[in-house]
Amino acid sequence: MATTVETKGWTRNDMAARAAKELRDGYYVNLGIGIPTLVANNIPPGLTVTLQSENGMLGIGPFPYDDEVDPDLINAGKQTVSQLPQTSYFDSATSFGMIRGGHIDLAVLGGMEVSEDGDLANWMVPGKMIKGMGGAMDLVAGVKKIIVVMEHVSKNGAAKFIPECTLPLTGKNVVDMIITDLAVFQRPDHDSPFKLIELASGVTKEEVREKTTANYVD
Amino acid sequence: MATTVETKGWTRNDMAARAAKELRDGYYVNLGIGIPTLVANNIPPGLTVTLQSENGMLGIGPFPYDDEVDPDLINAGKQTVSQLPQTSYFDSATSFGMIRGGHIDLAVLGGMEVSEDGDLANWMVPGKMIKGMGGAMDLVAGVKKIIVVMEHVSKNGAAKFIPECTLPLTGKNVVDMIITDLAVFQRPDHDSPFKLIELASGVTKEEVREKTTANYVD
Amino acid sequence: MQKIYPSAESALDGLLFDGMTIAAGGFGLCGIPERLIDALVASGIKDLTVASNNAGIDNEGLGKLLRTRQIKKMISSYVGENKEFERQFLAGEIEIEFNPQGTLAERMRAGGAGIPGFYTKTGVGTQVAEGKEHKEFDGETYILERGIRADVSIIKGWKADETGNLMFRKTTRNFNLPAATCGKVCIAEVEEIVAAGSLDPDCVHLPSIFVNRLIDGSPYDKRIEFRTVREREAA
Amino acid sequence: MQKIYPSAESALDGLLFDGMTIAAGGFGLCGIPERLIDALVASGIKDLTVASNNAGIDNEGLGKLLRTRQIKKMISSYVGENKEFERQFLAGEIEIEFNPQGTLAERMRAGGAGIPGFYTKTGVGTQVAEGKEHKEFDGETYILERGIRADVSIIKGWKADETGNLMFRKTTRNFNLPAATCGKVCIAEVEEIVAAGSLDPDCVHLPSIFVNRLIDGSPYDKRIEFRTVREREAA
Repeated sequence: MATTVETKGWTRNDMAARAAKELRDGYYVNLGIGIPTLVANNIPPGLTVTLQSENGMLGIGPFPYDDEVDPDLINAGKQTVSQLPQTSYFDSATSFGMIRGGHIDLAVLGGMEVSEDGDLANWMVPGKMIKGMGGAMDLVAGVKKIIVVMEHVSKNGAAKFIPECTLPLTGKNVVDMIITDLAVFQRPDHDSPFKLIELASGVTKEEVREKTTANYVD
Repeated sequence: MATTVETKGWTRNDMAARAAKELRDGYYVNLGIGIPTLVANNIPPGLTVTLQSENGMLGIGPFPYDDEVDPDLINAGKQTVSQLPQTSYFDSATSFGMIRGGHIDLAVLGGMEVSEDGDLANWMVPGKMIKGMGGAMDLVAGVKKIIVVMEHVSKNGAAKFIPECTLPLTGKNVVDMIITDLAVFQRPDHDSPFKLIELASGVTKEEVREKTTANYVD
Repeated sequence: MQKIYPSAESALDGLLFDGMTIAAGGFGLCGIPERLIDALVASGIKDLTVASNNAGIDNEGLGKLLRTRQIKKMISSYVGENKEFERQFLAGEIEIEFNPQGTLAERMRAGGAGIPGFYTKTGVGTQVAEGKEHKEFDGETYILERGIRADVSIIKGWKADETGNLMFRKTTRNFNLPAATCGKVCIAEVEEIVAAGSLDPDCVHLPSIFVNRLIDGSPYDKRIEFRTVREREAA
Repeated sequence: MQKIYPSAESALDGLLFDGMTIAAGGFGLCGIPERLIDALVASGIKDLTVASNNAGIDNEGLGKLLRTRQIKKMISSYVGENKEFERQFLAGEIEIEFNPQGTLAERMRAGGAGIPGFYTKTGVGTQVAEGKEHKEFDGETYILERGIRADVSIIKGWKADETGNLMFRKTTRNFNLPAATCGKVCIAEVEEIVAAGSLDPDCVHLPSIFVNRLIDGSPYDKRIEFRTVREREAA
């Protein structure tokens, strides 16, 4: 997907591509459902990156060909996937041992809200049917670096990078980087404030400031 | 080994054979070093009993033939052993998960002292070089039934089934049955006193009473 | 000692009682113990507490036990894609205890390994931590989570030998392995039972000690929740 | 990303410092990382804390690092059959923390799995429990044990593929697997490095994520601590 000249900001794939720039050679990575999944299509050439699926697989391959679909081989989103030469399988307790134990280098997750202190809310909306947190709380608690990829504002135009989350948390003080359709925010550690480090095409600092209620450094 | 007519009490093999009478079909069993090891030679015919080795093996076979010795295949006593059709291998954390989790039906262990409350001491003597407890503390804490096999008195003639252990404990209130060269003591649960349930050949109740300082029921 | 039973019904015989706790393997519809779930439905047992990562989907997997209202409480990490569950939940007819997925897997493993409690960072500062003991280790805060012990575990394997040594295939290992260890009795259904000695002892995933009862549940018509494929490139 | 190093020395490069903690696999002399122990001896590093079930025997395994007095403290379950250890211990030259064998294995696994502490019944009422937190669960008393994290893990495998997926052979898996997971960096020596795709992905014991550096340490001349055999029956 190429952006058209009129489009301001990044497409979903642009956001995934921006997240993919954070990959390093040899990384073990967990990708959430939605935009994060698109990161897999944007791995820079020459890098060896191994994708983990928290149900119990390292080395996720692409979707299978129609005649190679295997019900015994799915990813954490319950989609059929394929196997690679470096693939290994294990049980869920071992899988979350990897995650909780800090062996995964990077996770890219979706978000509903991120607070200026790095809290993340992405699993439930009070009053709506609660489906459950799945592995999200384990990932944010255990993975070395957490990138949240989300639209900068909600469908109603409300800011999503805010002073304090209004929704129930997935994790407290866990986010390292935020990539939206408008900008990229980063912090070097969990005691520092987020800093605006990059603007999407055609987006100004002022526009970002206007659509963000969180405190951050320019 | 057959006992000669003059011999009073049980031989080491007799004691192991007596312990083997506690085996039931389908049992998973851990045998300690020394006399307990001899239990393996006394498994009643027709019973399927699977031996566990706490370093990470289920289904221990006999010692290997000379030309089949494999340095990668040892038991918890670091002796070379052989593999059976039902054998499986696993790591030590999984192995002690089996033990601690109560999946082993029976362990037969040696003992230096057993108290009338079922405390066991069998790992160290103060003032002597301490080699370590190995897996003994895990076994007595986790296995469903603990049989201690030991000589009734020490080399100096001192009682070993005593009111309270004088040596550092391996486990508190853990022993279910004691088999000595003179007698067998048992208790139905860990709140009950031990009961003398059997005498070795040629041994009298009075002799057992005389050589025991622990309180027990006749 | 015969572990092999002729059917799921016979393998459950003598183990069931109303209000019991069952740990079930599977992730989504991948590696679920279908035959044993069907037999639980047929048994009419009720007020079950079921620890399982998911609750099946409508009319598949644990969804069948939901439809018949045999489940009182679920301990799960994700219960989406299930209209009947949603209906019962919103009507207050079923209880749900949400566990983070890794916490649930570890709770099962811990229960099976004689560990009544362990500390984890997962969930600290969230609803999950409410009412749980907090403790600091090396300057970081963790919460205490409990091991789970089930009355019965039901799991699905690929191949087992006649002594109960079992292997899983690909991503079906998931919760089946930890669930197997945490049951007072574990019943496994598999696609094939082979002779002792047929499985490589270095490749056994679940040693026989963890499998108390075993059935051959074949043939299986495995369901797929989200069938995703790619196109072959033109030659 | 190249994990394969040409030698044990090169695989340790940049990781060593005096006073560091090392987790080592092996049980007795079965499955010990011999090449890496030799390289540690040659490195001259000192004041090591070593978590390992055993301490080797005289001049074999960790016994080599004892002889050169590079170890300050051992965390072990059994250190018998080792005269040099006995001498240093009685002379107060070395510290030893005895752990029950299962507690040690679980402490390594916990450290590797992000669990800073867990409760166990093992050791309750014994010296092992002294100074440790006691807690009741369902009417039974347990003690708190801590997860172990090591600066470096050294392990011995059988085969590994070039991406680091690793298999053990027979009873060599022992402490090698839990030790591998608890190191900030894990170095594995194996008997053979094979191409990616050569190992059955269902039979990998240690997924590549746990193996940071890899060497082919062959050929091995494996030692046996107690060679026990039986006679062939006469034909």
